[in-house]
Amino acid sequence: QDVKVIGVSIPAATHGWAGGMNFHAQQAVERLEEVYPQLDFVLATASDPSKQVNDIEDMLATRNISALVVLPFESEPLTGPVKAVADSGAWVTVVDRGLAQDGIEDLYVAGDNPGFGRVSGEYMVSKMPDGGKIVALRGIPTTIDNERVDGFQSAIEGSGIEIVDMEHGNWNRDDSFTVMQDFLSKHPQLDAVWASDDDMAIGVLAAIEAAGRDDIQFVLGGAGMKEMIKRTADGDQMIPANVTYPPSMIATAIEMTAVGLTSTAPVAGTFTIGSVLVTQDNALDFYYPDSPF
Amino acid sequence: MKLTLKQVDRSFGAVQVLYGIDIVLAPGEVHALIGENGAGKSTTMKIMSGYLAPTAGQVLLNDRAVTFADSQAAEAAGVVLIHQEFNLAEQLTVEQNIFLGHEMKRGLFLDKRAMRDKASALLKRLDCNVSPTATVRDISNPDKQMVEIAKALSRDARVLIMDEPTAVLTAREAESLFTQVDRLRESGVAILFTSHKLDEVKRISDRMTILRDGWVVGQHPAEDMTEDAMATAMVGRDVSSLYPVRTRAVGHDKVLTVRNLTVPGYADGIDLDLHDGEILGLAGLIGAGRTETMEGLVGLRAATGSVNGKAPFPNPRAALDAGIAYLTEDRKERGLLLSKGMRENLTLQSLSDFTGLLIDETAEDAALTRAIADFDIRAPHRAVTVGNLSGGNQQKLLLAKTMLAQPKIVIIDEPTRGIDIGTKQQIYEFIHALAAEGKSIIVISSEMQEVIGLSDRVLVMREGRIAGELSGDTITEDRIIRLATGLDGRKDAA
Amino acid sequence: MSAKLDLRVLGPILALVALIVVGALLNSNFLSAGNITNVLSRSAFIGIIAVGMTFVITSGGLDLSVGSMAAFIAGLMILVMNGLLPTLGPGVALVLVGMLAALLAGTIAGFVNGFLITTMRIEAFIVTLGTMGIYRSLVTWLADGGTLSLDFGMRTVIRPIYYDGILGISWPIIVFALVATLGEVIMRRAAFGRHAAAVGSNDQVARYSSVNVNRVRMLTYVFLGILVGVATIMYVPRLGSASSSTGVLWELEAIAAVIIGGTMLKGGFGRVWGTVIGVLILSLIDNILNLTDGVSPYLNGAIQGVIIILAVILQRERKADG
Amino acid sequence: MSAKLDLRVLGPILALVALIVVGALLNSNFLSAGNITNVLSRSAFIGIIAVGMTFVITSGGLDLSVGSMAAFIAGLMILVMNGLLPTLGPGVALVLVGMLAALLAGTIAGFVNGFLITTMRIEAFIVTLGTMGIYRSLVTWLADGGTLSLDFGMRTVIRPIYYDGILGISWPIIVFALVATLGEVIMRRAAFGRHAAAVGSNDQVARYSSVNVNRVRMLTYVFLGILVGVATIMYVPRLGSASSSTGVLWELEAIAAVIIGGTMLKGGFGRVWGTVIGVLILSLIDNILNLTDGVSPYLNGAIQGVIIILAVILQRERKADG
Ligand SMILES: Nc1ncnc2c1ncn2[C@@H]1O[C@H](COP(=O)(O)OP(=O)(O)OP(=O)(O)O)[C@@H](O)[C@H]1O
Ligand SMILES: Nc1ncnc2c1ncn2[C@@H]1O[C@H](COP(=O)(O)OP(=O)(O)OP(=O)(O)O)[C@@H](O)[C@H]1O
Ligand SMILES: O[C@@H]1[C@@H](O)[C@H](O)OC[C@H]1O
Ligand SMILES: [Mg+2]
Ligand SMILES: [Mg+2]
Repeated sequence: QDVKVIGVSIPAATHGWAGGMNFHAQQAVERLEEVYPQLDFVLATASDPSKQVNDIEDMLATRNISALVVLPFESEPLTGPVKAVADSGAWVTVVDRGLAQDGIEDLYVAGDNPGFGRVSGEYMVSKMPDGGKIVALRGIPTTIDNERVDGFQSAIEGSGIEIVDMEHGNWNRDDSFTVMQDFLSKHPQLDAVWASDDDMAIGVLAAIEAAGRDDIQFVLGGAGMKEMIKRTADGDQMIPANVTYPPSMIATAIEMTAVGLTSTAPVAGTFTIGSVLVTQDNALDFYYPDSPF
Repeated sequence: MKLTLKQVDRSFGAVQVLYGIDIVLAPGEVHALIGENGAGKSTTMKIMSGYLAPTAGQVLLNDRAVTFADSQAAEAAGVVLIHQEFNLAEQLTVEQNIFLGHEMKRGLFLDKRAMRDKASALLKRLDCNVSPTATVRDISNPDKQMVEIAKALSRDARVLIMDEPTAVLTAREAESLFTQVDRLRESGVAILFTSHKLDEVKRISDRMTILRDGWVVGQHPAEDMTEDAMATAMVGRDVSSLYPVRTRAVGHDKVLTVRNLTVPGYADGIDLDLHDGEILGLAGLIGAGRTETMEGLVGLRAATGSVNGKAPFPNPRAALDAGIAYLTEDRKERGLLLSKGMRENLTLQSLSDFTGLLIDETAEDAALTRAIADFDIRAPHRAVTVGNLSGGNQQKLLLAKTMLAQPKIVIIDEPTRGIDIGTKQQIYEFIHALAAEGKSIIVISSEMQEVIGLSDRVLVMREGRIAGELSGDTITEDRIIRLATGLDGRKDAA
Repeated sequence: MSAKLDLRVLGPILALVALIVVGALLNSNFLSAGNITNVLSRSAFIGIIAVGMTFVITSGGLDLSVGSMAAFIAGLMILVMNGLLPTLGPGVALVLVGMLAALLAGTIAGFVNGFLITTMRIEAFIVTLGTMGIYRSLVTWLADGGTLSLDFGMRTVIRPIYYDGILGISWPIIVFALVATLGEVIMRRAAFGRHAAAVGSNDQVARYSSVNVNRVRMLTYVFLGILVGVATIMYVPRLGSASSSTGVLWELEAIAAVIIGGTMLKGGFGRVWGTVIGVLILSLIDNILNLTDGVSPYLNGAIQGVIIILAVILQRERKADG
Repeated sequence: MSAKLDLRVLGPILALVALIVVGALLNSNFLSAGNITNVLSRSAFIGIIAVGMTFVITSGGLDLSVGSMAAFIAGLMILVMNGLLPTLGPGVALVLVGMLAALLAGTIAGFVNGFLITTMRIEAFIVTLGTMGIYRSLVTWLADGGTLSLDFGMRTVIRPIYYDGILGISWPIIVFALVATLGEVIMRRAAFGRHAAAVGSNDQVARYSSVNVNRVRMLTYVFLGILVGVATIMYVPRLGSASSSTGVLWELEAIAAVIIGGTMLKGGFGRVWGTVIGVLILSLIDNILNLTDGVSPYLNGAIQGVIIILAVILQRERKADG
């Protein structure tokens, strides 16, 4: 019987969330190769959009892929090349960041970045009904980050919460530690921090702790890193909540693609993985101690 | 074309090195500029050719005052300088160097064939058979000098200035150069040259200017001056007895026994013995492999055979630890760090003697003071960058550096290259003094007189082998040449 | 001597051949026309830049800014084309204007680097590290942190520049081949190539030989800037967008290709055809890693590192003894 | 001559003073003890590494691998401590073992670079570009793409190494000061410093002067490797974790600091105190940008670039005339 090849193209593990996503992709591939002897997987990781396009070209030219699962590094540059794969007749699954053109992919497993920002903002408002001063850390300058920040800003609009400073922490612990130290020097009084990502939250917390500041009531990270979820579950006052953006969505996508390729089950369409608010009440539902993230 | 310097002064910072220099270079005349190391010869020449500007005074071309913005401007006006130190791009080929900045073109492209042919012709005129396609890094020093000369000849100079062009040449090569100089003189080129080899000055020049400490102390037609008179005029004292008399006999203890030393590609089966207090001359034509043999001996090159019954030294440190030091013939590329000061250079080889936990800078300073006195090093000031020392003073510093390591055996490759006659005498005395202390010296020299005047015994090398040994009365110019050229001695030399 | 020379010449070629053999053994499609076209076309960006980098390095310089410069020029080219789209309409004229803008920007960027390095006499490393940060920042700022995208209608017009060609050979390959040939000819057959090597070997000597050292240095940077412009002209049609992640690390790849090809980092000797081989080696490593399973993708970087070092071991000089 | 010398000496100091004045004018907290401690402590990692880099560059070398090396060593140190925690328990002994592991790994890593560069005679640029990829890959692989975190109990034990100190001066600052002082003394007053400068100035001359050139070169890389280990020992206690994003671009920052400080990239002359000033300049730029409003954060990189170039313009040599 014919062996079909599924290509998986994802960004390299350059920061925590992406690392988790890489981990889930590899786990899924290993697991599914066992389950489906008639499937072969090719996994490539790219450090920039151009390299990702190369990877996809190579899969098409040399590996005869029947399906492609792609988490685009960026939407715009990947749109054309992914379209070429779709045009070749292969199945296309897009994950997380959408393409710039509608209707190319067969299946879209979507993360919801504006939603991520909105949920985060709404939580802030609920925690600080009378308003307050916060600082925000942004990710690597990308569309994702822009969407999240926009979502967040519109959610806090008119609430009396004021973002007094915002800098890029680049989804990186060290960068956000540095930025937060300087924010603390600059602003003698703050009420909360929107770290927008759990790696950044770790840097922020370390800076606050070292400065011994007790004006800041809490830090809101995001993406559901296991250590942070654990602290929320344990009732840590500084980390009362989290907003999910599960890196495991890649595994979901690979699995659905495998099912689609090997059965007649209907898997096409859009499958949105919403960003959910995690609090102490539901934290254990989102706690995966075996994941690296 | 006539070039004139009128009342030219030059200072470097606070230090004045030229005072009111007046010189006229006439077309069709060879003018010699002589003087002690540091007298200001190179500086004068650089001013004439646009490399330096005078601090006061004028440069005139055909009696019209000119100001050269840079050397290119001078060259465009027909004034070309051959530097004392090599001025070649090491990674480029001979032909690329000769035509650098003046490439011949056919349309948009280089006319490589024409340049190669012309380069060959120029080199042939100089009896130099180095290949135009050889990389300069890989050719010998004399060949580099010939390339420099070929480069200058290719520029169609009307005024040709040569700063110690023969320092690295053998008598034979120098003779080829002088043939070209004669030709140029006849075609009306004005020529200025300098050399510390006074016989050459006598041989080739029509007039001479003598510099001392930056002042012109005499200008004479060449026929009025004997070599002795020149020496006395330069140095200010009589230097007619150049070579001192030996005061102590050669010892009986062998301090060095070399057997079957082979440096692949350069030397084959070299045997030699050296006694305490002995001065051994190593003669031969350039390219005979003397340098490489000695470099092999002290661990600077891979070599096989035995040295004092053991394998050759693995590196120069080991040789030095055994009391053997080698002083290179190439002071610019191998001898001195030109961008550093005198102190750092002086102590580089013997730094451990100045270092406990830290370097004792006071002791270093004291050593420099002693070296300056012992070797008569004339520097504008103590903090001078070594590259700004005059060529001869660089050589003296190099000698001082080697001696500071207190070797028991010193191998000196071309000890007096570029050294003025007064200092030469000092260096010879120094070598004798070393021998009198019981140290042993090997002198490699392309100056026949030097080998003969200094050595107790002479080994002659030819094509990588020892062609013969001379001692006592048998050390004559004729015998050396016969051995060096293969007329006498081992015929199996390969 | 000659053995040494041969190894330095053969080294990169041997490494390339070895990689091709490995590739062919690993995957039967490796030598397919499709794969070869892919690899060669995508090599063109770094390749075109690396040809210019060969001159810069040969003359003793360095340019760390090329990757960011490419990103910035790509962004600019997109902005210009989007901006003029309403006036000129989506056609060849607009494409030409875009190209012109890219070339002009490249020239100016190269000039700025050259000016700071030659006239202002600042270390090339510092200047281009500085401009690297500046261009990267500017493109991020132009894109407002996101992506600058070419108008979608325009993309179909410009796409053929990357994907089409003549006689089955795609444009990027043709342009790369032309640039490389021109570079090789200039390096070996024009006075400029010699002067660049002379300046890199010993700038004093070059100056004394009537070579206008500053002019030569300046020209190498301008030449490189223009080639960054050319590379960008090939790049924009491929992805139709530019962002802060465009061209990241291209500078290191280009420099690595130059050195793998046998040009000396200290200057004085350059070999354009060697650079081309260096570029192909680097592209093939990526391509081959994509042909195989079984290696953890986390280790790709390690394998690349090992192969780069091995490729250069093949051409190292013998132990120096003199 | 003396005016020129003064400028080369004063240049970096002037740039630093200018930055401090600007910082103090822009924000009143700039000169607070807290902010100064923050900036100096953060500078320590790059600073300690840059001191080692000064020796490497002075002797004519280069090391692009230090950032990845730091990440790898940090990862290793965490793994070793986590692994031995059950045996040794969370205490000083375990911390010492972790430190030892970091120093050992640094020594070996430096030795590997040095070996490939000296004995195998491969360009330092290529070797360290290769090992840069290798270490980065290895730490990603060790961390399974994610983050290696020190056991939580252990973290409290080790934390003081970054955050505590004596007499109000934090450990990283103390260690940085010690390393810098030691480096300065070695560079100026020890035979090794002289030898490094001699090798970088002209390795032939050094060889003919009985200096063991390969040994000196090798030692500079080993010395740098050890200092990367020391920097890592300061780094791990700060956040208790390491990942593939640890130490990214540290190599460029360290090299930039060295050159801003007045050491010559071509080798032959090095100045450790200059490097320290270079490091401080780079840290202060970041700090000031964070303390200031009104500039789009997208443009931070551009401002950094401009200031780096300006800092070096202050100390450029006069126009050479030969
Ligand atoms: N760039 C410079 N800076 C400082 N001093 C210099 C410089 N160039 C030359 N000098 C000094 O000027 C003096 C004259 O040097 P010059 O090279 O002209 O001597 P010279 O007569 O050619 O000696 P030699 O026979 O040794 O070559 C020396 O004391 C030298 O140190
Ligand atoms: N047969 C030859 N033909 C051409 N070049 C040669 C030949 N033999 C040696 N050479 C080159 O000539 C140069 C001088 O050789 P070497 O230094 O051994 O000679 P030497 O006897 O020490 O003479 P000197 O020290 O006076 O230059 C070397 O660099 C070598 O490469
Ligand atoms: O890489 C990004 C991650 O760090 C963020 O938290 O979520 C979205 C991802 O694409
Ligand atoms: Mg002179
Ligand atoms: Mg010799």
